[in-house]
Amino acid sequence: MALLEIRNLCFGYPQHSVFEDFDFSIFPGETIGLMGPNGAGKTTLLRLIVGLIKPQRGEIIYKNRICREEKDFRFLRREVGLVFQDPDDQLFCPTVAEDIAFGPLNLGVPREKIPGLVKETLDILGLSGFEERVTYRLSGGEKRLVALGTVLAMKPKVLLLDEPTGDLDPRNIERLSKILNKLSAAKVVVSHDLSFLKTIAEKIYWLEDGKLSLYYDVSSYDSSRLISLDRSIFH
Amino acid sequence: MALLEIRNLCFGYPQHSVFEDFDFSIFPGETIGLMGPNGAGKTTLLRLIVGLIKPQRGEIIYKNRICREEKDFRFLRREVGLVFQDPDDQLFCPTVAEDIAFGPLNLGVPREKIPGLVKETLDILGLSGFEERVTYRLSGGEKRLVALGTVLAMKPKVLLLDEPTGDLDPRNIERLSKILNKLSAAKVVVSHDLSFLKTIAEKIYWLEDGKLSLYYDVSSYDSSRLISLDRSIFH
Amino acid sequence: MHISEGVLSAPVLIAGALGTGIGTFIGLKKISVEKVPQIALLSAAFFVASLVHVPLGPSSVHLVLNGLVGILLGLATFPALLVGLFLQALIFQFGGLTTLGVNTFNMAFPGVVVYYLFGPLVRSSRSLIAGVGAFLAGALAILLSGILVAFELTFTGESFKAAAKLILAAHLPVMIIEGIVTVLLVSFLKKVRPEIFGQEV
Amino acid sequence: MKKENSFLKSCDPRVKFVLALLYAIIVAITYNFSLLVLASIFSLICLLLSGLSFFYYLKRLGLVNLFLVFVLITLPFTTPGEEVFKIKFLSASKEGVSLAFLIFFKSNLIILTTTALLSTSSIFELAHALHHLFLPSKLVQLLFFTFRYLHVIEKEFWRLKDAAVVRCFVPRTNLFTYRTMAYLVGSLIVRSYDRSQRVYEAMLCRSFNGTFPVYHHFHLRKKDILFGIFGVTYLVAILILC
Ligand SMILES: Nc1ncnc2c1ncn2[C@@H]1O[C@H](COP(=O)(O)OP(=O)(O)OP(=O)(O)O)[C@@H](O)[C@H]1O
Ligand SMILES: Nc1ncnc2c1ncn2[C@@H]1O[C@H](COP(=O)(O)OP(=O)(O)OP(=O)(O)O)[C@@H](O)[C@H]1O
Ligand SMILES: [Mg+2]
Ligand SMILES: [Mg+2]
Repeated sequence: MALLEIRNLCFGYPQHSVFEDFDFSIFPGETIGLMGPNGAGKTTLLRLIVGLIKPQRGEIIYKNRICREEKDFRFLRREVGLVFQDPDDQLFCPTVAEDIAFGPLNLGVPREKIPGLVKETLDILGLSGFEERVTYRLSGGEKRLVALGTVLAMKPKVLLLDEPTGDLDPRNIERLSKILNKLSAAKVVVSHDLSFLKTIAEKIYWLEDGKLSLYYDVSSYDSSRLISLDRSIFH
Repeated sequence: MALLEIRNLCFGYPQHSVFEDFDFSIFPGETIGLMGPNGAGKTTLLRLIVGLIKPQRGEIIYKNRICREEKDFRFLRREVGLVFQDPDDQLFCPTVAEDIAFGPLNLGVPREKIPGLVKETLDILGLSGFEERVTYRLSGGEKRLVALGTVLAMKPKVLLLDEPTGDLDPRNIERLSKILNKLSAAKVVVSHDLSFLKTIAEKIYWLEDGKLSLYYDVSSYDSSRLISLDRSIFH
Repeated sequence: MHISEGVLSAPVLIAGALGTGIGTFIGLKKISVEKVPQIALLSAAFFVASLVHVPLGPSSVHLVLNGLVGILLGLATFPALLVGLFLQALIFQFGGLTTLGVNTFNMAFPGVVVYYLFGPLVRSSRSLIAGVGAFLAGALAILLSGILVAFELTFTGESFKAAAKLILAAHLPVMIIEGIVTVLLVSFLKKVRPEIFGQEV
Repeated sequence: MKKENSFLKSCDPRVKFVLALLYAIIVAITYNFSLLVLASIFSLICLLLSGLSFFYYLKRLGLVNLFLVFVLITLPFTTPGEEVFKIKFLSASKEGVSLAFLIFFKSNLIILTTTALLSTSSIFELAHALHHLFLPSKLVQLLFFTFRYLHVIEKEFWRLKDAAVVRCFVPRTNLFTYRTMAYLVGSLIVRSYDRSQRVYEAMLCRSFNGTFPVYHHFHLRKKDILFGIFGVTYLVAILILC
């Protein structure tokens, strides 16, 4: 049974429709890649899922609960974490430890458990000992990992990542994909980088004109087909 | 003879050395790609070239003129254009036309020639008719192209681009590489995207630990070597 | 709090415009050309921050932060706030053209006062002293603004006295919150980007 | 982007600004009802010429701020004079009620008219007009930059706020909330500060030498001049007559 499901979703900005009768679902533990041209609505979709913007019609169903009002989404956000495109948007606390503790504190995790949780999260990211570093002065790659950590600390069941490879160099991309592969949460990863998505996702979808089409499926992998697709996006 | 040359450059931020005895040169019309891990100093290098930060030692030589003081760099900046990573930093005027006109007006281009120049620049970018659009309401891809246009309008002899593909989708990247290939200026392009660099650059360098090494050379193209390099960055 | 159009008498409006004019003139002299983007961006940031609603019991108040603006910008506070308030008048109809002088003065003058009184304290390297300085700067700037508004109303006419008292009273809780938020903000900025305080404008 | 579908939208912003200022001053300082009635004729003409919808004005008036409310509810009770009604032991005077009404009337007239005159130009055009009206160029530059980056910074702020919301932040009256707010605003300030340095560098890279070049120039047309003369004459006339 789907963990998170979107049914008949309709959404548009004033004078500009983005989704019409859009359907989507994700199962526990599954990783889905999402590609598509600029302005296709990938970021919009992730923001709709966590209820930062509300659909004009249609349903977002998490664990069989239809989410409509802000209070439904508050429940959903405890278990569905969104990592923003720009880590600077996500990291607003002075130190790494405070930033990672922010989510768990909001969830009501007791204060004495926080330092352990922060340490555990940093260990997963390979950033042990970063607790007291000033977030703002971290390097681009470190910021991205910490941004992921702020969400991981909330132990999400579903992780939504918006272009996590941004300005990362190949080494940092590989590091990120290793971390992501270790996580058991279901994931939706938006990226323009096909080779990165292939290292983490079981299925990659293409979003365009408000429609989703399967672009690559690890279970029915057919290299000749993939190469032709690879090319086609450069024409 | 080199158009722009860097000799024995030494530069460091407080408590952190970036370049030591660094050399680099670019010839008229040449396009150089520059890759390297996060924090290697790619952005720092471009900022050094246009004199936004001054080296602790060493020389930046443009057209045989050694640039040391601000007034030397003023001369250099008339012909060496830097396109920033974030287009919002670069587009500070209200409308597209004003933004593109800003540089030429500073260079003393006569007023009656400006509208023609703006139009010509927009035509090159495939953005004809965008004159009166408000810059902050453009889409991400359009912003990037206009940011490039603001520098192109100054008819630079050397163009420095800092991660121009940012969050662009494959289609926009292709559009950008077509535009760049049409330009006759020498170019230094910083990017993490090897396949993009291959479409525009004759030589691709790898910058790490303050050292530059040749990474890919179109004239001595050897596919087996490239593939092994390609792989190596994923390990 | 922005005074609306059509309330104050002509002498008060003229005095406010004069005060702001002089402050802006001096402030602009202190801003070199390369500082213009910096003042403008900070002014925009404070504009956005002033739209932030901070919960206070069942209701909410919005931040003013003229104390912190004063501490950061010194005399440049006048032009920075003048521009911000002019935009607020055009975009939201808060305040207006005739009250622009008075409203700017009410916010900027306390900012400058606080800059001279507590600037050195806030810039101190000892966090306790900086904290106390920041609280006083944030709170006092609001108190002074409130007193100026009340004074201007009373000067306009005796019958405005009750409104003046009410408005002054409304400033008191804001004062406490501004004090607290200014302390937290100063400690954040000192940790993250101490250079911001290094600049003398 | 410029829709010149009404007289005021195509009118020279310099003329509009001068008229708006003159109008606001005259109405603000008067206590004379008949002058206000004559002034409202001018307002009506502006509203009709503006081409803005009725709802647009309604929204603007809806923003009448807390300040006016404070003044309006106290004035009837604090102005001495003939009693008209009484709430418990507070008695409202006729003079007080009429003063409150006068202020309400003045305030709204000014809001409506300045909206009609100024909202029909973009803020960039107005800033440009101010440049021609002999405001110091540094102040105009400040206005330009502030407005240009207002949107960037506002979006930045909403994204930061979203980041807090996504991590289950719910504002309440407690220190944790105030601290979070301070962090959000602090992040905004730091980022604006750093951006200002990049923007200045971008200007340098485009050979900025201290003076901002002006791209567009306004052209006063006959109808702008006529409108300006009509407006000034009318406003001065009612000021002298009343
Ligand atoms: N706040 C907004 N108001 C109006 N339109 C918006 C807003 N945000 C996005 N849009 C528009 O909605 C469309 C979808 O935007 P979205 O950011 O979701 O695209 P995206 O797929 O994430 O693109 P990218 O690859 O560039 O990140 C775009 O056309 C965009 O211009
Ligand atoms: N203003 C600064 N003050 C101190 N250190 C800095 C400053 N700017 C950059 N650095 C440091 O200098 C090094 C080089 O930074 P630079 O931005 O040039 O790297 P980069 O190669 O452009 O990296 P990326 O691929 O992430 O853009 C980094 O370690 C960075 O942390
Ligand atoms: Mg997006
Ligand atoms: Mg860089």
